[in-house]
Amino acid sequence: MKKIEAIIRTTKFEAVRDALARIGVNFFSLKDVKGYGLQKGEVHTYRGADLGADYIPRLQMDIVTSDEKVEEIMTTIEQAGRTGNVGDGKIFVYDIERVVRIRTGERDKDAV
Amino acid sequence: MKKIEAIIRTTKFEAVRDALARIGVNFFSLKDVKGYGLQKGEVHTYRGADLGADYIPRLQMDIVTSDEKVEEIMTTIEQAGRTGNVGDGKIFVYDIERVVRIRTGERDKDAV
Amino acid sequence: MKKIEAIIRTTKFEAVRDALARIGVNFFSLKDVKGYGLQKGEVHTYRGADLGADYIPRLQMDIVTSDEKVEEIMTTIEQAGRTGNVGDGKIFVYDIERVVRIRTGERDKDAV
Amino acid sequence: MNEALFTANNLWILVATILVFIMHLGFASLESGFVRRKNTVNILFKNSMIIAIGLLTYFICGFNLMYPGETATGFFGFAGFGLSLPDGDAGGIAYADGAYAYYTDFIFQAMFAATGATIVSGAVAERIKLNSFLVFTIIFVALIYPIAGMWKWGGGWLDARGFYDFAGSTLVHSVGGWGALACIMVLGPRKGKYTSKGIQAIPGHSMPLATLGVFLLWFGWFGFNGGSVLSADPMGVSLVFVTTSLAAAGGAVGAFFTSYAMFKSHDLSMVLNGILGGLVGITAGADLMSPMASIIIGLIAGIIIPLSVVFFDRTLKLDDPVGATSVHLVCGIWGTLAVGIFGSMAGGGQFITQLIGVLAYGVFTFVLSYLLITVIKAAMGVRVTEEEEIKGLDLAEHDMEAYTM
Amino acid sequence: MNEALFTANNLWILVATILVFIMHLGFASLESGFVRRKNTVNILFKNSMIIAIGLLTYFICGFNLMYPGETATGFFGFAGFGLSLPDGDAGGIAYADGAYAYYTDFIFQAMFAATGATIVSGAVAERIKLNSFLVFTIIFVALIYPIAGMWKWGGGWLDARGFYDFAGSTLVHSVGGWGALACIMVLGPRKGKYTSKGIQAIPGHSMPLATLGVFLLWFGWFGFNGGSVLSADPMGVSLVFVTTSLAAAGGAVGAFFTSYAMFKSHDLSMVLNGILGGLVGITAGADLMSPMASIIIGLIAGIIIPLSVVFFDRTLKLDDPVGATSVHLVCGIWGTLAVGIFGSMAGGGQFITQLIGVLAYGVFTFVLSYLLITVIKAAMGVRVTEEEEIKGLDLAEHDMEAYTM
Amino acid sequence: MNEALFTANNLWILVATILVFIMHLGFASLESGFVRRKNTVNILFKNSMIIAIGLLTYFICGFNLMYPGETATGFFGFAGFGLSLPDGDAGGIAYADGAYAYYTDFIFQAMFAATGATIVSGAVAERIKLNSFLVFTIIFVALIYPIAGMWKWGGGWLDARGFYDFAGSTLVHSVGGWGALACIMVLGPRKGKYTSKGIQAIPGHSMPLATLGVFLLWFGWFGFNGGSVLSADPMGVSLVFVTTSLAAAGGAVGAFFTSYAMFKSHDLSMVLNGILGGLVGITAGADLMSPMASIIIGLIAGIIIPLSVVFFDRTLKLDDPVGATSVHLVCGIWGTLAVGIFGSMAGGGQFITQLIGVLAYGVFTFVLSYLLITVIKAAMGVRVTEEEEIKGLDLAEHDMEAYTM
Ligand SMILES: Nc1ncnc2c1ncn2[C@@H]1O[C@H](COP(=O)(O)OP(=O)(O)O)[C@@H](O)[C@H]1O
Ligand SMILES: Nc1ncnc2c1ncn2[C@@H]1O[C@H](COP(=O)(O)OP(=O)(O)O)[C@@H](O)[C@H]1O
Ligand SMILES: Nc1ncnc2c1ncn2[C@@H]1O[C@H](COP(=O)(O)OP(=O)(O)O)[C@@H](O)[C@H]1O
Repeated sequence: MKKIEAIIRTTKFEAVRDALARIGVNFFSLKDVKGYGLQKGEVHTYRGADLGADYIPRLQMDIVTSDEKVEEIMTTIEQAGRTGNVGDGKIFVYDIERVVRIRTGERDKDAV
Repeated sequence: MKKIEAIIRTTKFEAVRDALARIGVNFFSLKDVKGYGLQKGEVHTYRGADLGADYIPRLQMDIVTSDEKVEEIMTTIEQAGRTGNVGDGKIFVYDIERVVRIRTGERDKDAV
Repeated sequence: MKKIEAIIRTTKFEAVRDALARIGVNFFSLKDVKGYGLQKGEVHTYRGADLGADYIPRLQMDIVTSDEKVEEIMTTIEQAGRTGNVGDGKIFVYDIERVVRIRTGERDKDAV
Repeated sequence: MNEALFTANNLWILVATILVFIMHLGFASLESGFVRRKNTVNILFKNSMIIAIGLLTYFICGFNLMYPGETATGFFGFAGFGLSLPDGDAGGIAYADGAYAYYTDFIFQAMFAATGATIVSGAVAERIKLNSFLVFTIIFVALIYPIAGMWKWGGGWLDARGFYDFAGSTLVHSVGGWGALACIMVLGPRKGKYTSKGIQAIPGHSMPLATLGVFLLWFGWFGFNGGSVLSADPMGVSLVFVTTSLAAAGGAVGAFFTSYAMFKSHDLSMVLNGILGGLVGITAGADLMSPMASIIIGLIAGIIIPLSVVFFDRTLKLDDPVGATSVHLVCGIWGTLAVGIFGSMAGGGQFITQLIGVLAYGVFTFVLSYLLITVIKAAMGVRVTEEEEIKGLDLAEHDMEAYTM
Repeated sequence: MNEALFTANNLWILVATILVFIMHLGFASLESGFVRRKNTVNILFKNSMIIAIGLLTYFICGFNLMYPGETATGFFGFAGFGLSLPDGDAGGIAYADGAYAYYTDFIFQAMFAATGATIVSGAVAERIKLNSFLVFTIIFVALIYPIAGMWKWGGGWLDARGFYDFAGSTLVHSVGGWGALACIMVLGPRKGKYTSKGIQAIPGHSMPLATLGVFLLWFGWFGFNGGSVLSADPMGVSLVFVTTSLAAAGGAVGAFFTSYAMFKSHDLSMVLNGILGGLVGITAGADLMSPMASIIIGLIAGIIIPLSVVFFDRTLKLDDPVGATSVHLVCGIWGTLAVGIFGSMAGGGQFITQLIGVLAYGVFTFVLSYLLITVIKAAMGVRVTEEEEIKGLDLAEHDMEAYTM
Repeated sequence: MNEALFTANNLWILVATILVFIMHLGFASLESGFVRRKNTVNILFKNSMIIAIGLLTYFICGFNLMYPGETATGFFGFAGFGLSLPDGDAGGIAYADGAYAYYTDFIFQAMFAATGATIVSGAVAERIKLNSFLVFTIIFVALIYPIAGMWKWGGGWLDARGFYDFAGSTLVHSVGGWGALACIMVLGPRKGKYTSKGIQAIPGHSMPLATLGVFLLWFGWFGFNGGSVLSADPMGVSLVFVTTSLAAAGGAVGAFFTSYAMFKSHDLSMVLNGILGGLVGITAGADLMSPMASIIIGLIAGIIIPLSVVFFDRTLKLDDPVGATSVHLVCGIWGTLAVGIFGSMAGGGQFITQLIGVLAYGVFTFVLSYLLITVIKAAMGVRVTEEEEIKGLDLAEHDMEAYTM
């Protein structure tokens, strides 16, 4: 089993969620993250002085899936989440050793 | 060493925390996550219209531990976190390669 | 490729960020976490009763990097993030199997 | 008429002016509580400008359009730009038979004027372009409101016909409500309100702000209705205080039961709207009603509120984030008609006259507002872009956020 | 008595009415600031209903129970349901010797009435069932408050005995405080307050709201005390303004030093409670005190506050989220007794009389409130379920949240 | 002078007192909205203490320093500690020729006094030590403000010279502004404001609070300016209401256009400051101006605001989180000079006199405040530690947070 961690634009969340649903991926966890990188956040003006964030607010989706689905999910997120501008984010894949579904106690493959 | 990532119900947090303390697990990190899955969030009514969240607020506990303790921790979380209803959450286990305790610089096993 | 997960003090964030920038690490994701451990949060008094948090607010930095940079990054965080008092936090290192840059579709090494 | 009585009378109208002024804070709070966090600065900004625009346009032309004095015909009159204080006692004790001075009259009426535009502000929230809204407001308070108001309060044709509207159920609230209705028809609903998945609730971001707003509006209403006695006459003002308060209480109770019956929960926003509905409802006849009649009028207004909100939302699919159409338009009509049903003027003939007034104001205000907002749409657009709407008007129009950490 | 003086007098009582009205917003803000975020809508909802219930029940029977006129005996009287405006001047200039009109009297007293129940509302916050609270409120303001009030203000036995309570340290504040005490004894503490790990603080969710509430209460107190002069008499009202303000200032300073000495930090909530304690303390004798005496009364009230809060919390283990028992009950008793110690009525005999009054009100109100809430508990329950308490009353009772993102 | 007129006149000054009181809530809200979340409790705490300190010190010595009566020389006088009510009618109808009673005079002036210190409070926010600030406040309101005030309102040398300041553009606002300027010069900017990366904006944490504050200030200003007529004279008070309102409206419009031209966005905080600037600007001559002149004075004040804010921030590098120096000092000077340019006293000679007054108050207040804060700095420190500043004053000084979840 693998865990896919995708850091995406907040504005692309709905597109990615819907694209994943179309390929049957309905389970994931979502977190707010602050993305630091070369691209800075927007600069605002308040009372004549500049106010810049050095990060961009982003969303991290965690999706645990069986090995065979990884490629499809990655491609789906890539396509749905892309704008082509700096700041589109990244996808990371990890190996997962074990999974448990708390409700039933099912383990590993059955639990995904 | 392993990292255990448990997605649990917010209402079960205290039970799980106390159960872990009883088996000597006192260190973990806690994050707020939004759980997307087949079970939707509660539907509320506001001014006569429906207001449904498509996610459930959940907590993610990250516990890094030595290989031998993994099974015990998993069972503990499972038991303390179970309600038997859809939405109880999941536990994932990862391999961790290295650990450092920042305060002392201790590494790996000593640092857990 | 590796993922470095560092749990640090909120007050040390700027020091760590700047130290990382000096060794050329500018990309990371930041999350708020609640750190549970033996060290409790500060105790406050409100209307004559005690108010203690059983956690400490902390920051988690996620840095994905190539294998060779891991050691340097770890040492940098360790040095910049250390106060020597209980509660300095920890660094964990995971293996990452795959990486994608959403914007370009570049994969793995090219995408880090 | 002695000087002391003149001083006491005039003092009351000045105090009432202050109370009506603070209704603008009430509107600002209520409306910002009922919108999303990302559009809060925008609402606050609009309400800060509305009161400024209202006062200035009323100074420039509004006052003399609404009270044209000898230049009045049945439908229109204009006594000239700016103010002109009558000399000596004619601007003081003799101006209104010892009830108030000339400048008191102006400032009290000016505070009223801006409330009409504020009503519109809530209904169009979260999607209208700031500049387009401001242009609408200027014309609405400078021209539409005072010209319409003149028909009754300025001694025009409806006054001659016996139409009665004590403090403005129709002249202020319905007029504002018709303007709001025209605008939301042209604007369309907020993105995400009517979707393929059904009608979505978009909850307001702060119930404390909304509650603060309603209490401040009630507070101000003592001046709105009480000041409309146009003197400090103890019998008159004390009766108006009683009827106004009891109607508000009745509105709360009516909305409490009706909304619970409809939604099986105690929706605070409905009780708040119910209080306002009761207040709007009593406004046309606050000086004519017995305490018991005022409770009934308020109760019915309170019952109307949830029904009307759902009707606009589900049946008409008109998106009104704060319920301005239900509170001000529907309860304003109800209150105006209630003058023909309850109280010392009740009677079939009066009811017909009230109905004529309601219709006349409805047609005039709605048509002109609809034209105005349509012209503005063509000339400069009325809606922010979809992207701006998602981002929120605070960042899009004001480059700032209402709250920071 | 001339018409102008009547008009000025009556105008002041009407303005005071508006000021007492806004105290309800003060209570709503203060209480919601002092509870957790998840119970905010509930507090706002309760306070919106209390004012409505207070006005309506006072109209139905409260006014005529409290001021039964000729039907009064020492302990009870009832002049009939509803209001009956005396004919002609008897309801106007002749009603109170030119001080205020009949309807003015009613509406001013009605605004007072609802404050008693509001005091209870804060103490029982975060755990009481909404409907049970509303039933308690109805009976409390419709019956307990006016019957008790009649003993003094309605010309009953305590009035005859020389008991003095100018504006209600006892009749309003202690009465509300006794009701609160009875309720929190029956209700029990909030879950998580007294745990095996010790006494836990449960901090309020918004200090700006709490501060807003206290300033609004002080603002309203100018009407509460100033209006209780029952005319616009310049000497009387101006003295009351001075004593009221200085006592509030004294309360702030007393609480500032005492709470710092006790807790080694500047707890804003204590200074806010201290201001209120000073206001409650001066209320019984606001017309009797010199400026200096009023500062001392306020200072002592301010010193009492942190001591009393800690006493209720730690010693009695009675959980009162907003400190209503300390502010209204304890400082209400203090203020009533202070009439026997300071000011123009001070003296041993008066002190005894004041004590008798304090005890009489204590026994009557506490026993009846205790019975009432116990009966309600048996009949319909008083506490939400543990699950609802954890979830918060906003979602449990109102299906909504106070704030959204 | 008859009793009824005395009662009406006195009533107005009492109502104005209440209105000036609520300005303290206005300041508390405005300032807390303009600071960061972590310093909110601190601002609320300071404002709660300022009003208490202001009232008490004005009772102890302020009133008799500012209005020393027969003991006055041109620059200083003192009629003794505490208050001494003149006997009989001399403290009542005869005290001010039937305009107000002795205690009314005191309490109205006492409410004014505390506003000066409140102005300072906002400018020094987010970094000053609580106790140091309180010591500054005590001396500022007990001595500096009343001694300076005496020069004009107490019949001192500037009054004799024909200087005019109707309600305090200089005596209250500039005096407070000079104190603020001295303090921020000694204190230095907030950490993170002027960095190697340039001048950083530090946005306020709550625009709803800030807006609430400005509306409450405007509300209170009806009492501040209107009460300064020092009777309920219908012509006088109604004119002041008109000029005050129109100047505020002008300020909003002036700031709207200027800030948009400068920043290309609609900065709400600038419009809010613009309204206040207009109000401060009209205060010196609110009884002298025509409606049109008051609009112009307000407009210019509104234009000044963004220019001045940027000037202090960028050019002088003086860090003032709420814009107190621009609003109170700069617009206070503008309003004082405007008396020589517009209205019934305009003229070259008057302009010079106004300038002399502005300079005299500037030198006196600035120098004394600078000395005072410097002495406090040496004696007890003025700034919290860097660590406390980062953590926030709420946790550092009050061990509590303004908001919890
Ligand atoms: N090496 C990394 N480690 C952790 N997070 C990263 C890394 N690189 C990028 N990210 C995350 O992804 C976000 C988007 O990356 P960015 O480089 O700005 O986009 P792009 O790939 O389009 O240039 C960053 O803000 C950060 O949150
Ligand atoms: N494959 C997955 N990947 C990531 N997170 C998951 C996955 N499956 C479940 N989760 C997380 O666990 C939560 C609970 O899962 P759910 O399926 O609702 O419970 P149950 O297992 O009782 O049916 C989800 O809301 C989501 O946050
Ligand atoms: N085994 C662990 N698993 C997960 N998180 C941990 C673990 N140990 C420590 N942490 C995180 O690191 C934080 C700091 O650890 P702590 O033990 O308090 O510091 P120190 O290592 O200096 O004693 C904890 O609050 C927790 O968030």
